[in-house]
Amino acid sequence: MWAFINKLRSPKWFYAISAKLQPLFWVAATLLLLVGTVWGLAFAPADYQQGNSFRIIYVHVPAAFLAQSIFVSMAVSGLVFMVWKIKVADMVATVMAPLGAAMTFVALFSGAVWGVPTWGTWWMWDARLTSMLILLFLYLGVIALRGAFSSRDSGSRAASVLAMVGVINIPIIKYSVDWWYTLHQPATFTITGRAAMTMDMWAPLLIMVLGFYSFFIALTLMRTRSEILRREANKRWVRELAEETN
Amino acid sequence: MSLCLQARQLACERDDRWLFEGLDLDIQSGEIVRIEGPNGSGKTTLLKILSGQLTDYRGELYWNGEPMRQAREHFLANLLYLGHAPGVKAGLSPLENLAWYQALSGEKGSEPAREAALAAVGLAGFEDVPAGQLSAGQQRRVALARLTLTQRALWVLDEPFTAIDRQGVAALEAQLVAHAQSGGCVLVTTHHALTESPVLRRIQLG
Amino acid sequence: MSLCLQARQLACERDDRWLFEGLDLDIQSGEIVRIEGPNGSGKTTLLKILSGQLTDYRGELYWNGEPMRQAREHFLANLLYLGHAPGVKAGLSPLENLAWYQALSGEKGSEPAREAALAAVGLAGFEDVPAGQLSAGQQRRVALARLTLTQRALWVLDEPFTAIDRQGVAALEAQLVAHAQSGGCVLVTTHHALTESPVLRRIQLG
Amino acid sequence: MAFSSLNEFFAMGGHAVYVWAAWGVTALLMLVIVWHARQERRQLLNVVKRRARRENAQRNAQPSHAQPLQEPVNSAQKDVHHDA
Amino acid sequence: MHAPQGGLMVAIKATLKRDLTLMLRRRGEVLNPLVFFALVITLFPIGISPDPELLASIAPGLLWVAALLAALLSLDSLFRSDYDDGSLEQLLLAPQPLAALGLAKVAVHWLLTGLPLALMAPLLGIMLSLPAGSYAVLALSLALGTASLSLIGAIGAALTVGLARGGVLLSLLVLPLYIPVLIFGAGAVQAAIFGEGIAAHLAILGALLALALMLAPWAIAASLRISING
Amino acid sequence: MHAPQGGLMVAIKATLKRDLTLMLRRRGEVLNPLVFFALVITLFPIGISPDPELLASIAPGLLWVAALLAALLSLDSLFRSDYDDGSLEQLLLAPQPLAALGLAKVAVHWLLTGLPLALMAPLLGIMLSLPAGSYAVLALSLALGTASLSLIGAIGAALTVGLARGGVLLSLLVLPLYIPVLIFGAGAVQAAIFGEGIAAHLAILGALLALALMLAPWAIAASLRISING
Ligand code: HEM
Ligand SMILES: Nc1ncnc2c1ncn2[C@@H]1O[C@H](COP(=O)(O)OP(=O)(O)OP(=O)(O)O)[C@@H](O)[C@H]1O
Ligand SMILES: Nc1ncnc2c1ncn2[C@@H]1O[C@H](COP(=O)(O)OP(=O)(O)OP(=O)(O)O)[C@@H](O)[C@H]1O
Ligand SMILES: [Mg+2]
Ligand SMILES: [Mg+2]
Repeated sequence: MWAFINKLRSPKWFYAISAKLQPLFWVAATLLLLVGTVWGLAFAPADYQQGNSFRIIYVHVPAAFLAQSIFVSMAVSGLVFMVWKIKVADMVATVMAPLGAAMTFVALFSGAVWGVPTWGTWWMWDARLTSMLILLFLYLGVIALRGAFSSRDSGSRAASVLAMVGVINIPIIKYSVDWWYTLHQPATFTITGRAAMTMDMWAPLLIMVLGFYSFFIALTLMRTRSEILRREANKRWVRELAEETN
Repeated sequence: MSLCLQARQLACERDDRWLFEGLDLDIQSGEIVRIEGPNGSGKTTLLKILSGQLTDYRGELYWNGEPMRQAREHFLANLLYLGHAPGVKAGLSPLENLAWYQALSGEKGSEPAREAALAAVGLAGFEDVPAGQLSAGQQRRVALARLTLTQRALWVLDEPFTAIDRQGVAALEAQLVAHAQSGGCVLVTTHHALTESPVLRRIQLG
Repeated sequence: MSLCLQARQLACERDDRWLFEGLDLDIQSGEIVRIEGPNGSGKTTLLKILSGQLTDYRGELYWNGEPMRQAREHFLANLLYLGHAPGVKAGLSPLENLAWYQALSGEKGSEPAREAALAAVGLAGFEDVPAGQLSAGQQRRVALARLTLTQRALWVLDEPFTAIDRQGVAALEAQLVAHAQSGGCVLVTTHHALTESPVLRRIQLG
Repeated sequence: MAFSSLNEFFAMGGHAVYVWAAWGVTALLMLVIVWHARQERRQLLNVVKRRARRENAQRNAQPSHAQPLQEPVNSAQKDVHHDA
Repeated sequence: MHAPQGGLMVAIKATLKRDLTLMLRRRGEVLNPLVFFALVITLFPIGISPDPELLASIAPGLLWVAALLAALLSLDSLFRSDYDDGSLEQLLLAPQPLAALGLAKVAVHWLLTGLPLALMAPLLGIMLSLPAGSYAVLALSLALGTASLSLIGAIGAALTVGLARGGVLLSLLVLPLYIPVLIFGAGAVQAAIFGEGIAAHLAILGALLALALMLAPWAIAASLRISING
Repeated sequence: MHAPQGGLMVAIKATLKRDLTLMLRRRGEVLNPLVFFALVITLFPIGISPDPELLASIAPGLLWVAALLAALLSLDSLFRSDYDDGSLEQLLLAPQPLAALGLAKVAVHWLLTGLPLALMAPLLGIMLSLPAGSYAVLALSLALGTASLSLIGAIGAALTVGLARGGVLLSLLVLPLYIPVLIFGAGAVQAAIFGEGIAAHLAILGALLALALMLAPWAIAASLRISING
């Protein structure tokens, strides 16, 4: 365990190991997303209530899952960075934030679009929708705070603190929003309270979820490598690497 | 009293440029160490690192032989730092400013002592004027009154002579020498010419 | 070119205390006038009054014989004022800072001229670094580059040597003398010792 | 296959606007993200290479010791940094 | 010896460019008022009630008040950083009419705050179930109105720039002056919802803007001089 | 050579006294959030509609949102002036636990902002025709809630103190974190209006405050250290 942490301290080691892992995840992501897309769009049966608009689920749910997972990963990376001073952890957190915000946006957008045929409105102040919107603001806050510092080190540490404070608050926000909604009116639409899905509908969803996660890992590896290049540009090993690739 | 601040293999990088690298420092009781160098050579940065405000550096710091991490509390109890900004609250009078600084180190202090310290820096008569209405030099003198008032062994002073008039500079210089001779130590940057003294040592940056 | 700034019976009161009273001043082409006095004697206040920033005073100001009210526009076109704060925008690069100052006086200026001015104050290589990331002395040097860049006859400089290193001080002093000798005039406060020169005149406050 | 013809597939049982809008935006965004990541990597590699080449040249010109760099690398970095 | 030069256009252009550069360099700055706007709009349903009908009935007012607050808060920094680093002193000593240079700064502020707020408002209108047919009027009234707000607010910003904590004092000075703009702005949107004519409202907003454009620059210049004297 | 001294109580007391003196010396400062609160509450009837019934139904939410915004805006200056004049550096270098000194500053902020807001809210409630019987709950929920708001907000203030234009960024950072407090605070008032039990709401507000009291001081101290670092 300690040996592993010590290895993580070295961006060079991460650069090398991620070079091997990255293609694996890109292949997995491409395959899963392709299969999931074809299956979900063309082969899964239409929903007996919602008809074909139901196919939005295959982008909506994976994006919503990812949006939440990424914030937690970001906070964990921030903690690792603050406690063990592992720079790679901070680089990972840096590159994850925009992807997390993008996934939150996708979940919001696809949900809003889906709302029109099912609920007859783009938006309603439902508990889950509201907490997703707040998650988007938390992401924007972390990104803006990091960018606002002129010293990279300070920006990193500030963003880590904010991500950790935010992640403590996410369950509180979720809980309070649930409570608030049920306070005022009974749940008109519950997202979960529907008949269990058939296998035909469920399998492509699982595949899409796995595909999104692979995509997330692959992209994070790739952009972390870029971030390493950016931050270590004047290290000897980077220069040697540049000369090799010449 | 005897104390010592050591730095080993200190290095600091800004904008892909090493301000200093492999710097070894030993600062002992009885010394005035003057950091020299042209503008932008990293004097302020070095002082901030040594006083524990910047953490973005490489190398090790030791206080009386202990690593700084463990000795930090003890180190802070002995440190008096004056930076580019004087740390004088514009809305408070010089007396109130000093009272807060004394309390920060856990002492209550006494009003006459504070008045005496202000008189010593030439601010007699300005004790109760809001500091914001003092001139640039007078504001810095309020900060300098802390040197007389609080008993700290290690003084870290970044350009303490800024905006101080000629008599003030001479008096302050004498105070630094006296502090060193009574066993304290002083770390100072300034572009003023200081008079030679056996306790003065120079370190060149840049 | 020949110009003259006159003050007649200037008086300024702060906190029931006269900083100066009945002050008569004549500043002519070819002169460096140094305002002297201990901290809090009113040097900054005098410079601000003379450059038209403070209006809370008694007495009269004349520019080339005309009362200042009427001559203000012409006066401003010939004035270069540098105060305690350098007026350098932290978010802009030194080049961009200078470009704005040039444009303020209605000239477009040219990039090579600005680069040359920066090089002259020792900032070659820092042209594109955000000014906020420069050291205290380097930021003041950006402001001082305006002396080379903009052609103004009357320089009013409040402690221009603050934070400037030794070589910098010598160069700046030479520049002031050169400006006076070529027919400009300089009004300056500083606690630094200036080398004697036939063009240097002193005015004592406080 | 849930659709009997291509037209039917595109029509999505009357919900075409919604389904294709949601999927389209998602796909577009993911493609842009990938494109940006590749672009970023290529640009950074270029910067590193250019810098190495320049330093080599300098080292050859004055073998004593390499000059500290004050290069536009910084601003280029900043620009890339805040995208996305 | 220099005679006063023309070159006013050069100075104005350079000031516009400088302020735009400064704001755009920190991309966050431009987004901040927008995000604040969105956040405040989110607070209302949470604090009041998520009921779409109730929200729709109060949406025009909420949107206008929130946009007004967003514009107001961004004002504090209009002259402050210039004051802190001494650039404002230099601006005042420039041989150019101060009113014109001040106007250039206000123009940049509106371009990067008021206009984006106006463009974003319809989106938030959807979230508050604002009735259809009033979206264009919402954006238009905000675009016109925020220009007046920037001009009036800049007077307050200039007056408070020398004070340590201008923020809340600024609100106090400026909010009462904002009320006419708010009345006709929110009124325009409500008129559009009820299908009444909106021309009168928009005409009055335009007249307010014209008045502000004529008078505010002089007030701004005078206030800046007072603050520097300070 | 000095060993670290105790005297923490001396330092805390002196910090409390200093901050109180500073705030009270400019009497305006203490009034500013109150006036902002009152002004925002006046804007709503103007922007929305003067109908008392409509206003009464949205009053708890409006009052809570406006108080929250007033508290938020006053936060920006919590550490800023200390940062600007170098006192913050000195606070960090004091041989005392920074978390405790930070907490003292937050306490003063609440005492001079949150508490007066809570006391003033019932008055504004009358203007919005808030139903009788909920006034005490309004004040109590605000007093409890604003304490959490001050603590959470201070983290944001500490994070942004070194940045040129912290103001709006600060809102972005802390408003999302304020939402639970808003929900339970406004909820308590609404429950009181509908005659439901309010104990649960107030208990949760108390729990949030306890959590904030435990965690926020450390986060504030860490954030201040980061900000000083540049
Ligand atoms: C802007 C609007 C919407 C947002 C922000 C949103 C948000 C979310 C979130 C955050 C999740 C993940 C929940 C979890 O992690 O357990 C989710 C899941 C889901 N959403 Fe949405 N949603 C929106 C609209 C809709 C609409 C209109 C529908 C269809 C009627 C829908 C159907 C679903 C379903 C079926 C799931 C998966 C079930 C589950 O895992 O609980 N959503 N949504
Ligand atoms: N805004 C103000 N309000 C009231 N009094 C002031 C104000 N500014 C300065 N003073 C007073 O005026 C006197 C002169 O101040 P000034 O800044 O002109 O001094 P100075 O000669 O420039 O000093 P230094 O050498 O320290 O810069 C000081 O004693 C100060 O108390
Ligand atoms: N926050 C910062 N971010 C990036 N670079 C910085 C920062 N602060 C300082 N620097 C750089 O570090 C170098 C040294 O700055 P420092 O302030 O230590 O110089 P100094 O020796 O104190 O100079 P002076 O004599 O002008 O006070 C400068 O060249 C500056 O560009
Ligand atoms: Mg320095
Ligand atoms: Mg002065």
